[in-house]
Amino acid sequence: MSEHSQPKAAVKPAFYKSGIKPVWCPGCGHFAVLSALTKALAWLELPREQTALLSGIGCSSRIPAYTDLYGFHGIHGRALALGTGLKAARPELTVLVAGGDGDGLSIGGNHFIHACRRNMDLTYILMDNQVYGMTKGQASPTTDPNWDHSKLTPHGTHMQPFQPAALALAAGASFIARGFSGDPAGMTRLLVEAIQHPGFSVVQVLSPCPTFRPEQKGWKHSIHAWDWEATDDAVEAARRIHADDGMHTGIIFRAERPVWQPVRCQQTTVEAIEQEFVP
Amino acid sequence: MSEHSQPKAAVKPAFYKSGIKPVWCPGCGHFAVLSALTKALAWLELPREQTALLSGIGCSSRIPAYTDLYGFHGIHGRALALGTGLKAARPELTVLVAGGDGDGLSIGGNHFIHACRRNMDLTYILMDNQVYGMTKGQASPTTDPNWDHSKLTPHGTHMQPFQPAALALAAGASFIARGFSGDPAGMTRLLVEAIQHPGFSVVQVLSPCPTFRPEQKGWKHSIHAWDWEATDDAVEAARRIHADDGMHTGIIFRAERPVWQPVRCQQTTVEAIEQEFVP
Amino acid sequence: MHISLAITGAGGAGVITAGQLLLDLLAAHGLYGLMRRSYGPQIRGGEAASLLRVADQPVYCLDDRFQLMIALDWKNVDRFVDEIPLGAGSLLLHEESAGPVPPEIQREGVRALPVPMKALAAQEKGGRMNSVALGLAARLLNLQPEQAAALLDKRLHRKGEEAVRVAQANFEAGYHWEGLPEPVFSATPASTPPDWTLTGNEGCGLGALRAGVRFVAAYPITPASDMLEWLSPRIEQLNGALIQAEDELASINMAIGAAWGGVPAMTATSGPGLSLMLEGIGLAVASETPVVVVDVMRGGPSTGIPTKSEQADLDQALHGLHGDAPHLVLGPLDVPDCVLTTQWAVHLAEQLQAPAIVLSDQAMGQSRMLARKPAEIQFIGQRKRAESPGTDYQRYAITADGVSPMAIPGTPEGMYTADGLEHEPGGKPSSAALDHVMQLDKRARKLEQHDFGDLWAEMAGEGELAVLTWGSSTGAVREACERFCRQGGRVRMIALRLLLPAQTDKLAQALAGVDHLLVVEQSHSRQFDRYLRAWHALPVQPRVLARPGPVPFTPGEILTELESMS
Amino acid sequence: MHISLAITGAGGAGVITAGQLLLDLLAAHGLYGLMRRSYGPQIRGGEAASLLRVADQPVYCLDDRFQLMIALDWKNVDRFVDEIPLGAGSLLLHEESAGPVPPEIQREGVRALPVPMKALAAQEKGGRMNSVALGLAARLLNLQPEQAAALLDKRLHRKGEEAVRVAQANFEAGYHWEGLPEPVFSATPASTPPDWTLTGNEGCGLGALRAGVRFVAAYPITPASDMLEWLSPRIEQLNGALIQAEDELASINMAIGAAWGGVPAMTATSGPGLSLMLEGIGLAVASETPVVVVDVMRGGPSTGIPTKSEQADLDQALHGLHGDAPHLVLGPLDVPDCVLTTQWAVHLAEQLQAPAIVLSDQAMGQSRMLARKPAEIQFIGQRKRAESPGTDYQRYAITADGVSPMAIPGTPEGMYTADGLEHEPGGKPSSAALDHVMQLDKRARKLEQHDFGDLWAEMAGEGELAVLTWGSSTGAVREACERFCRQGGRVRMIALRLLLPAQTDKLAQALAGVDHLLVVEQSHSRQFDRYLRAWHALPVQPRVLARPGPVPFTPGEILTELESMS
Ligand SMILES: Cc1ncc(C[n+]2csc(CCOP(=O)(O)OP(=O)(O)O)c2C)c(N)n1
Ligand SMILES: Cc1ncc(C[n+]2csc(CCOP(=O)(O)OP(=O)(O)O)c2C)c(N)n1
Ligand code: SF4
Ligand code: SF4
Ligand SMILES: [Mg+2]
Ligand SMILES: [Mg+2]
Repeated sequence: MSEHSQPKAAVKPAFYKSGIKPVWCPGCGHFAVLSALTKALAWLELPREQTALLSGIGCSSRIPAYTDLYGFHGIHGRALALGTGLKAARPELTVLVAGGDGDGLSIGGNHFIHACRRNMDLTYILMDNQVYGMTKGQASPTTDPNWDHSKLTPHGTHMQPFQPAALALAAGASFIARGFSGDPAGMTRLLVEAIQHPGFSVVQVLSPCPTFRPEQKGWKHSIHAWDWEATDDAVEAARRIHADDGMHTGIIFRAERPVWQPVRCQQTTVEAIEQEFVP
Repeated sequence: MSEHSQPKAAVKPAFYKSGIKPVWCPGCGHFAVLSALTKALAWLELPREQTALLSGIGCSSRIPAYTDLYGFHGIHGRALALGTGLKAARPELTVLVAGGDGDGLSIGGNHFIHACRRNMDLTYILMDNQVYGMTKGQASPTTDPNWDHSKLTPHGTHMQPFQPAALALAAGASFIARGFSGDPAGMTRLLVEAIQHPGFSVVQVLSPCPTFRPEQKGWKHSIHAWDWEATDDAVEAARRIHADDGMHTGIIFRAERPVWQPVRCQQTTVEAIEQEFVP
Repeated sequence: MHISLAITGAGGAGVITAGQLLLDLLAAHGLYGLMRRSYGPQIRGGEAASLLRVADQPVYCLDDRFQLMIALDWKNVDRFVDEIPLGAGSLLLHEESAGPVPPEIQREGVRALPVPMKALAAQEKGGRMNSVALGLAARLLNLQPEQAAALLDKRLHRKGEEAVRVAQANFEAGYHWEGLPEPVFSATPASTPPDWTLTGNEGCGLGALRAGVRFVAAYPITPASDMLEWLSPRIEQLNGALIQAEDELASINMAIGAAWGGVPAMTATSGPGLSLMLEGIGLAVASETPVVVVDVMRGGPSTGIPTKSEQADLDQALHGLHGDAPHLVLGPLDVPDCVLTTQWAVHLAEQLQAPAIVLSDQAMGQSRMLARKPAEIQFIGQRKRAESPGTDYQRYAITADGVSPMAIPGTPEGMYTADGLEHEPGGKPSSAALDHVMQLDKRARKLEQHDFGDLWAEMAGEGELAVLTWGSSTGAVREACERFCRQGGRVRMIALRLLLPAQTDKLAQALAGVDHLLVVEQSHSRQFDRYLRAWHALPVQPRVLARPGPVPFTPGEILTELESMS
Repeated sequence: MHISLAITGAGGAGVITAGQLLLDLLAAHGLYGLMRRSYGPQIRGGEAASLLRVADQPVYCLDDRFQLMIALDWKNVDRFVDEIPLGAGSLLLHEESAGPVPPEIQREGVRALPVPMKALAAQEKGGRMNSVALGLAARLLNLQPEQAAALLDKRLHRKGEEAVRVAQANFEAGYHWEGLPEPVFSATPASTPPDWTLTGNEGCGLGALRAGVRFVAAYPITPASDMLEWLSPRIEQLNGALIQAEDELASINMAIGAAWGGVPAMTATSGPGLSLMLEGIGLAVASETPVVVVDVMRGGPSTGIPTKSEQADLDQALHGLHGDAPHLVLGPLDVPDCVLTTQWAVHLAEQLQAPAIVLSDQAMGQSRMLARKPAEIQFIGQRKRAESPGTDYQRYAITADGVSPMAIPGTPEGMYTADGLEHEPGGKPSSAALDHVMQLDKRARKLEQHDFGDLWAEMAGEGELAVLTWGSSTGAVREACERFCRQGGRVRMIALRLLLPAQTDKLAQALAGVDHLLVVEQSHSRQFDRYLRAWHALPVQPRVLARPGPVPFTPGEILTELESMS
């Protein structure tokens, strides 16, 4: 699959970028996510107007405006609900949803697990920097319990962080992967596979926040690719996630599960329904 | 542990009951949960005024008023947040939280996973009838995908139900058990152990709704106790939950994990803090 | 010509079924009727009451007194005392074996008549008292027993022949019970008989479908759930979809997502759910996405009284959003008006790219009425679309009418990012004062400058005395005004269907010359009165008849106010 | 005696630090000052501005014009044009190497003076322009360089000796730069100099602690986060706790849980979070649980303008709850008043067993002020407790003042179930009309009948002309009125601190005899004006000066209105 990282000649990644300059800090991992996403779109040659990118609130969630897709920068935590409604109403569109660890796992945690369970054909890009960047550096649900640099939790949170992959698996997602923004080629590959996967795909991207988590610059040394293929066995996936240090990248789990989409047909008319009101 | 089902002589379960007549339908499983809970309280000889029972909204969530504890019948889905605030402010109280599958896993799903992660010393009784009873019979997140008796989802949900145990495990709960309201003695035992466990205990109780799920009367035939001891190995627990048909009862997982409680001390005074404002 | 009757009984006694069958029977006789259901708090097996009114013309509210009550037992009947006012001359049939009339029920001048309903039912194996009660009622209302037989056959068909036979025999036993006095009503069919039977919740559902709503996301809540349950199997056959969401936060955002995708979308809820949707509705305001939220109000605050009616979510619907967030608020005036008002709301939301809140309530939503088919109105959501946007496309362009053409995903070249952050016309986030003011102006302007025509209110009558009301209180107000006029009084009735944007000039004009004003609303804190003060210029200080639920207003008490004011 | 100055620069240039140091320096000179921070949308590295006002008495608002601006560069400086009005005679010092003054900045009569700040800073290795700017400012304001040296030592101590030395040298270079004109201000210490420095957010935090709040649950949001960050390390040392919740739904419910447990509790948020808390606040109303919610308002609607100020959540705070849900709404009038008002809010919430919403805003919350220490007021939350309840204890007993003694978990015999469902006095759910009305009455009565004393408003002046305002607009209104009086005008100023329950009679009395009325508020849709109409009886039709954020009102523009009205 390594060819995924190289877009085909026909469409250039820049085609998917808007001219708007990101508000992101220099060195922010989110830049690389944006770039990998546009590469993946180019590789897939997705028509821009048939692709939608929806998000919540956070530095990460600013991403739609930096693409030249149909974008919706919604409210904090509700991006997956927006995306679910859009996909249900317009099944022919490619619907991508993006956001941060705070947006997706703190305030948005309920929609996250329910989206996993529903297993619609959506791709969710969880830009995980283990911090709330936009609100200037508080702990998120993926933050290390001992990180004590937030004034809000000056002794650290003392709580086990969520493993997004474990939650996604338990909640029923059918495609679960982890990428690293410092490995753009690998991330592009994952995004291509995630978008191609029929069903709900979760791609957790470790995307450093140099401003509030400068130590994440060290991630590039601790990241390593999994040396096994994606499994479709949930117990095996649980075993691997549990044994993992959270720093492995690659596809963790991929299974064929029924993809949900509302049942619909054109079988009646409003006039016919009105007949029911005749006593 | 079988002695748990027999309360000691000193305190009678009735001591923990209020005189209020439940609104529940005849045959509702929730009656047995109430009874098992009062038995467990009697066995533990918990002082009534030191015990609080908080809930959300649903038939199940009506339970506090039927006990003679300090009760709070809150709003739909937020019982665990109420309980978390109470426990953080009043750590010496025994804090129990109860609610239904709709309350706890649909609207309240986010608080559920976050309570698991936080691992405070709370006991959560999830009265699971795989339906919204109070609103007259809609599918819940634990409903079988093919149950098509709700007018709201007339073809069934076509979605994989949540396994509450799997979610709780992935989210970090330190005690996970499943009981059945048709087995009051077993349920009492589980509740005693859950309340005694330091940390967040989840007890999923299969509690039939004869009104909207009359077929659940058959549960008494399909229920079976696990033939193994509780494990403290998360991967092993995941394996068991995955292989399970959702009808096994017993303690699934029990582990020692750091119990969270806010750090506090009496080290300063408001007057001393005010000194900081002097320029 | 009208009469009111109530059938009460414990859970399982089937009084709601009996009431519904009676309504069907009225329809078969060319009569009008209204049936309100009243329940206790139990999910099943709690006491219940069918509150009916029968007339030879459409009736929109219950009456001051009940002329007839049929009590199948006395289980918790005291719960209904407030809702079933009996008076001198009222006839009270009660099950003989249930013991004497409880003191709470007994009133001066009520004629109590014990009836062996249980015994009569028991003449048939599997017999039921509710069919006997239906027979008693039919006889006392002078309805044809043959029609009833046919109806029971139609309605109970799927339960099998034997069930039909037993019900028919029970009906006959009641109908022909020799202890009955003379009929209390004589049924003359209306000249234009009812051709529809519907509830307000069905009406809202239908109005939405008529207007083109093809996406609904919602979370069950009393008393809105039955609207959703009505919609679900139907919308999917119209190539639409209804999603049961995980909560109301998801519901509103799913609806916004679908609407942004170009499909007219709706959600329905009640107070607690509306509270959870407010942040989402604000997003619809700022991103200019049309969406309709129907709030079927129940008793508040908080969880309140879920099964009972009140008009107390008005404050929240009007002013519940943070920031300056102009939006639409409408309220249907009666059961059939639910169709029109919801249809109009969808139409306006789509046309003005703004969220619309429709305030129905339990009294309207769960009442069934025999009515005339609501007129077909050509309100189909017509969104101003950017069909061929071009490279200089600006989603939030400043236009004269404030409405900017919207590019729907799929439209080539129209790509933009919708935003809840303040933005410049192109959609790019901006915190500049000028951009902020320009967008705030345009979002306010598109609502304020729109011409809403005549539908903003229902008006009737003339005179220097006026009554102002809204929503489901309209039925009783309307009837009170009619009675007042029949007595020779002069009164103007104004019932507002459109609450926001406030039609200040139109209301001022409608009130020109008024020197006495009565405001009627079902809330404790005078929410409607405060709305009128805040948004309108009333010519005089009004007298306010404000009362919380659950007891509905009756025409008589409003009439008394009118009389005292003139 | 006052002067306004701004220091602007790109991200990392340290203009906020320079402003803060300047404020410290003013304090050391016995001078008063106010500093407002203004940011661009970037998280880091965006342009920023310190907007300062210096005076010999407390100042609560920025001025009409800035006499001095120091621009370290021109990066996106156009973003601040609205916020830094320069005028004839203003002095503009700008970095020489950054190029000519951009046209957006240049105004008639502005004296622009290029300064080689970069070069001056570079005289020291690791030197920084912001220290040079501080030196320039100190010189122009006639401040003592020795004080500055001591201050830099104190503030930069933890960065090491070398850093202190470099900063001091940079300061000196600026201070002694020979191109500087004569000082524009001469510093005479105030007779009662400031003894406190605080921001509004700190003030709210302190007020809460003073009143006994020992539990906070909250979710970060701009511009409330820094209140929480101030509270967290302090409350835990007072044996209290602050929990970072998973969202605002959890925050408010956690706070209610803690408060129900007997511990005075609070949460803080901004508009989007308040929207999510409304259902929970309604639960506090119905269950009669005291809880305080501080809303630090920002630009709306929806996500709006998170870093900028506006007074547009008023509607929501007043009327955002479903059902009839009486509660308290208060608004501090300026930075130090945040202490008093929050303390009072906690006190009232506890005393009246009701939720209180405190409306602060970004302008107040994030401004730092040199002030007098706010008076100690003995408002400690005193809840009416049921100490020995007895077996006939009724949690929601109907009492004369509407307040029912509350049994706190742990109290023997006091066990009851708090409920958001309507209930009878014992707490048992009830849907009876009478129980509903009794509880609605008592919950309204306890607020309406309470004697709130004199704190409900700040009043000054007299005359037939009056100005009504609230919240952070008060600063500019107060100053405008002072100027107007100095010019010989007569005006009454009334700034409401307590918005709900509305003090209708008191305001009517305060306005007695007024024949011209000006209403000043920072919202687009005239929310305060509508509140006044809805809840009060104004003697005259007011003129309304309503404008959305983010540009604050200046005393001058209000003065102009006053002049035109008299
Ligand atoms: C309802 C609501 N609550 C809080 C906020 C404030 N807020 C904005 S972004 C954010 C967290 C962002 O963190 P994350 O999603 O991890 O994104 P990042 O900035 O780290 O990329 C918060 C709490 C908000 N906008 N809305
Ligand atoms: C915010 C809000 N939304 C919806 C409701 C309506 N509601 C009440 S109970 C309930 C579901 C109850 O189901 P569950 O928790 O499974 O309890 P059960 O009745 O089955 O015991 C719902 C949807 C509500 N009260 N509040
Ligand atoms: S704060 Fe962190 S996450 Fe946000 S833009 Fe800066 S580096 Fe990126
Ligand atoms: S509806 Fe179901 S859950 Fe509710 S009380 Fe009846 S049987 Fe129990
Ligand atoms: Mg993050
Ligand atoms: Mg349930």
